[in-house]
Amino acid sequence: MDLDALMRCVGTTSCIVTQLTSGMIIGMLLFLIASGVTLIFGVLNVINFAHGSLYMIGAYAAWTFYQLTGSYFISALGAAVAVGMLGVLFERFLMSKVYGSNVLMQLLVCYAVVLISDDLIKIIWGPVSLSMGMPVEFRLPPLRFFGGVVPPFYIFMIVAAMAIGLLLWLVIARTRFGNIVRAAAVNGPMVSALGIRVNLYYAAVFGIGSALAGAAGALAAPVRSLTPGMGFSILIESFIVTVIGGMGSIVGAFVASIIIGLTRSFGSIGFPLFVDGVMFLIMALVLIFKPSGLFGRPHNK
Amino acid sequence: MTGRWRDLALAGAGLVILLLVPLFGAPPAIRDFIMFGMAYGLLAMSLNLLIGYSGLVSFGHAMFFASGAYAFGLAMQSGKFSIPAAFALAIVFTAVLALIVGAICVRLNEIYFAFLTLAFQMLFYNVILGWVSFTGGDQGLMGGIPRPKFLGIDLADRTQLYVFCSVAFIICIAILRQLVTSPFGYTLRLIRDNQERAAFLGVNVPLVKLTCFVISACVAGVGGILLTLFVSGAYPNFGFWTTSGEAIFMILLGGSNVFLGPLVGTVILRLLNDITVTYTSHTELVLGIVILILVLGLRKGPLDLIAERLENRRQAAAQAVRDAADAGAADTRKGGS
Amino acid sequence: MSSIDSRRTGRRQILKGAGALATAGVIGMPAIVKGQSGAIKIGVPTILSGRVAVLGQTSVGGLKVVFDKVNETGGINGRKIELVVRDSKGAPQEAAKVTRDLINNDGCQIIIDAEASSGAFAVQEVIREIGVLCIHSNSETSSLTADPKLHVPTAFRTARQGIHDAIGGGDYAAKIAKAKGLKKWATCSPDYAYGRSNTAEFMEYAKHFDGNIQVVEESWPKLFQPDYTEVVTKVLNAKADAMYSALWGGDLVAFIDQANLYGLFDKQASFMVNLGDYGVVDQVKQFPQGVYSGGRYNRTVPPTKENEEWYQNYVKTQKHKPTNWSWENDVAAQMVVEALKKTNGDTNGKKLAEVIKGMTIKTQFGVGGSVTMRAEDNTLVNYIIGYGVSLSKEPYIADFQTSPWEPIYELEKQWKKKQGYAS
Amino acid sequence: MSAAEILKLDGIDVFYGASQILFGVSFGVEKGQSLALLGRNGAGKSTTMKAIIGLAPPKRGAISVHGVAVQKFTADRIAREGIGFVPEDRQIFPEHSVEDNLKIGIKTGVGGRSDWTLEKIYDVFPILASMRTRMGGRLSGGEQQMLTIARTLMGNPDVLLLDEPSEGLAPIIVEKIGELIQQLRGMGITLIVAEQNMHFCLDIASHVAVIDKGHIVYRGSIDELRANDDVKKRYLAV
Repeated sequence: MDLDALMRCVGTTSCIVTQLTSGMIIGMLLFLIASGVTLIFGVLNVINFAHGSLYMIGAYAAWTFYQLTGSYFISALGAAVAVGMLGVLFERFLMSKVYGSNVLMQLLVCYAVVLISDDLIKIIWGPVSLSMGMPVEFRLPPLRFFGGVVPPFYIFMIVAAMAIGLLLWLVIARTRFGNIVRAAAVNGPMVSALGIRVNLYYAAVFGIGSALAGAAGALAAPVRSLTPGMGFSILIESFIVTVIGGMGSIVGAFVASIIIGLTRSFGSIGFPLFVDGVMFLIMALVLIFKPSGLFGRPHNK
Repeated sequence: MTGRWRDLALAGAGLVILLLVPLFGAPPAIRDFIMFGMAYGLLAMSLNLLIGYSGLVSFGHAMFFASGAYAFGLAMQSGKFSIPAAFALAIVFTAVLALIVGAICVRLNEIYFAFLTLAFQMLFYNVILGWVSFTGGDQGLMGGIPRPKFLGIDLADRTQLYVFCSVAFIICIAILRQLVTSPFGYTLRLIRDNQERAAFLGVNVPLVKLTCFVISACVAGVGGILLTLFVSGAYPNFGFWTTSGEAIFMILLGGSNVFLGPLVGTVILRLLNDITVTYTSHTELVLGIVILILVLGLRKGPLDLIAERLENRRQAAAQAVRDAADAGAADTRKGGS
Repeated sequence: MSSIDSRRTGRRQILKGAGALATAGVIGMPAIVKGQSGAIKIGVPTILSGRVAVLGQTSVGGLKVVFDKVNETGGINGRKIELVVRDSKGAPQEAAKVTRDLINNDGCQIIIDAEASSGAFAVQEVIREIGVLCIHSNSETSSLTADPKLHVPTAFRTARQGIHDAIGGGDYAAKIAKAKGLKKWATCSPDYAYGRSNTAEFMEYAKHFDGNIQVVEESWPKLFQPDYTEVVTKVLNAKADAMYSALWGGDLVAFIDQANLYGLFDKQASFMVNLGDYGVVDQVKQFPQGVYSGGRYNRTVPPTKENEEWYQNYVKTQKHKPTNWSWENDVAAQMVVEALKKTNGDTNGKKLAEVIKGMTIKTQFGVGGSVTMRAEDNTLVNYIIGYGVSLSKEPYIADFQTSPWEPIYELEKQWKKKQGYAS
Repeated sequence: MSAAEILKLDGIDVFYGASQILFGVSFGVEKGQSLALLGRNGAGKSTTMKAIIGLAPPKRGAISVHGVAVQKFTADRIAREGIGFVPEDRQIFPEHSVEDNLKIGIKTGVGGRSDWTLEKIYDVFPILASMRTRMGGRLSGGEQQMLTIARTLMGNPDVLLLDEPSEGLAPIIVEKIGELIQQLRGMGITLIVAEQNMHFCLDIASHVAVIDKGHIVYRGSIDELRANDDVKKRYLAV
């Protein structure tokens, strides 16, 4: 415990700015992944335990596209689309077979997919960790605000994640597609009985959720090392976020991501050894006092 | 012979079979396999008391596996306890831990229960990792677990250890069996199938759930103790969420509706693991594909499938009888109108 | 969840379960292979899956280079050496189980333990019980062989030992610190046993050699933590003169990539013990210039013909670049081969241990071309330790300074006393 | 029977799990007809309706719409063949506004027909027009029933299945719903109404089928039923 250090940090603007942005960086990437988990859960009522693998595949795909095209933006887009399509296949051929069966069956299918994709990554890209490196566009000196330091790429990352989140929210809240998706989340058979190909919507939602994970992977690729199994820790954190925010709530995922991001950034100064513990503690407290999460509706099933 | 005595007799027979294994000169590798399987088997069997019999899907069961292992290992390393005393101490510690965690968790339903147990497990795991001076952190309890003789039993001897593990294992299985066939077991299933109805019938649902949770945790703790004795150490990943995950897979691979299903699942998973590890370096790929085939092909544990087939056949026969009676009734009805 | 009423699970199901159990056990158990006079089997528990699969891959590479050569030239007294490699997936209890199986089931007579530290401690306990020859080739945690309580007569270590690196590194760091006036230090190391003990020992000896050094900030990212942003900014906020880091592998790559964004390496001197290893240097895209980089494995250290040939041969036969783990395993394999030659192929653990104790072999990885298995604690000594300055291009390291072993021996003795390992 | 039957069930058996609910159910409706499917609670009315729309697919037997065999189709495909389904217990989307509920139902009918628009719906259901932004969950039972019917009409069905439209509603509302159904019938929509309440159907149905324990036990015109006290007493508890 080093609460003095925390107080000292809170006393200087430079430290506050730096840690705030670093919290946002951690949080926004987490938000992209968690929003996919929460979207898929909200609509399909399945927990995609393989979401971390989609993130990993997104990062590797972006790496490969970057090697081929040399353009980061094309690579990121390509990775998101590719992982989105992979998600559709995953949903159609595997997950849709276990809809309605108990959560443990879904868990098992996802676990199998996690194992298979980890090994395939190892076979295709090798066991040695890879790194994409900073795209040329972002090889700029860090910016300074009020004495704090913020790298340009991270600004791009935060803005991109927020923009994607906003777009997702608009699509879900304001379009016919979103209208139907929200209806399918409540009562899929009824939507189907109205003549709507609800399976396509399920697949699309899974695809979008996967694309979000792919995009997160692509955004992470320039700054994180790519290894088989890299989706592991991010999966657990995105679950913490999903649970705290409320299963099915995109707004909740956003808020919870920021909470976790700030816990990590300020916690690393104030209580570096208990950061993980504190995250789980927050999760446990939320579950104890408001099981449906900060923004979730009670889940009746 | 009543059901209870029959079960006890079967447990005795099981023990005899287990004890015959080394007598018939089975190689140490088979003995090792069985001991490893017994430790994980207890983890899976006890978890199924929650999942299969009570409908409590816990993602955090490995916490008690680890608490048994660590409490026992630390007690032995302190040098102040005999093996039976440390054994008892570990179980009591696990029970107290389960009582606290369970009291908080059992109020929640379904997925929230699962996530809360997961959160507690990760807290516990982080304590083990972080409290380096006490638990050895990520390197686990180093230097081996001392096994002083007690009552003339020397657990440093592999055969005696095997016998000891077999006895502990069979006792735990027998206890679980008694439990699920007792009125308490019926209450558990009543809660699993319809919680409201159980409450309406005057069952103190949280109390029954908590009792079940604690008992199940203790059995998992024994599993942890056996593993500690086997590998002569305790490691943080005993309590990591992947271990809980593995236990769940064992249950599903075997079947959750047949009493010994999780045990069969344990054997399947261990065999899958051992065989793939022996013949390929791509264990994950092979294991993943096998799981997919099992889940999407069979859609349930093999033992559940067998049990269900039998049940269906029985019902079909009964249905045929009913159909015949119905046909007769319909004929009379037609004549009447 | 419930599809059938469990009341029906009667005796039949139980019997069926037991039957299935028994059958599965018998069919599935791979055939038992007795140790025969054919090949000499060497079991290798290691990590082949997950995030550190590269550890297993490059360890096995180091072993193969040696054993393939021995087999090509007729083996040991005509007997070939056969490697049996098993994946423990990084779980210590699996490592213990796998090691037992390798010995009991596959008939391996020797174990080369290429596990990471926690696995190595588990393997050590198995060896204590069974008593075959075991060489720990990857675990650097000092206590494994330094702590007499953990001592197992037939277990040895060819991996680096943390305390050696710390003394050599501390000496080097102190010299630089004195020259450049680096007083305020920050540390950034992975939060697990290796990271903690390594960092504590390094800073202890840096302070020992330069009394002006003080640690003003410590950060402990989790092992395999994906994001180091908060750690980087924390170090940045500390405004230290220098930083020490024991991060390694992919973690180090990610840390450097993320630290570059903040220009961390321009703001302070940095000492990174695990930087100069292939696998790291190849992956970091903007490799920092001028960082003080510890010696792991580099084709130019030592800059001899043997080393370059070894490197070329390794890449050619194994299709990947060697790492620090490769040379540690290469030495383990050579020691085993030498010992087997001396025992005439007898694989008895005690006999092999007797000849390995104190054995010196010729290798370019040693200072002056040889390394020795110190008899008193079964630990490898006289291997090359040192620091250099990183270059952003091949050979990635310049000005490599090899630490002399005399002060290391001296300080190691004191350290052992302080730890209660020696009187 | 006659080739003009727009919807035809031919000997369908439906199971829920291992238990059989429908036993060889057969009947049909011609274009413009309105058929009341009468039976006691639990007789199999709802299951029949669900079987038609594909939510409870039959294990044996055939269902045809416009002569197309649909018994293997999914619900959405059957809906697109021209079947509109109004479920019992009014499954509106509670957190969608009235208008959003209606919009989800938008679909062209068979042959690209789009007779029903939002304007027309609001014309026929003025009460919905006045609460178009209100959340579905905040409507009264009768309003929800209207909304469900309107939502299904948005899909321009050829045959409208109404499952227990009068269930759980106050008599005065039931009367209103009855009038509405009359109005729809006047527009020439083919109807199947599943009901326990025979009196509710007397005014709106032209034909009737009576179901009991999963078997069709009576078929005829509504006038024939009126005259058949035996059937009424035995199966309809009148």
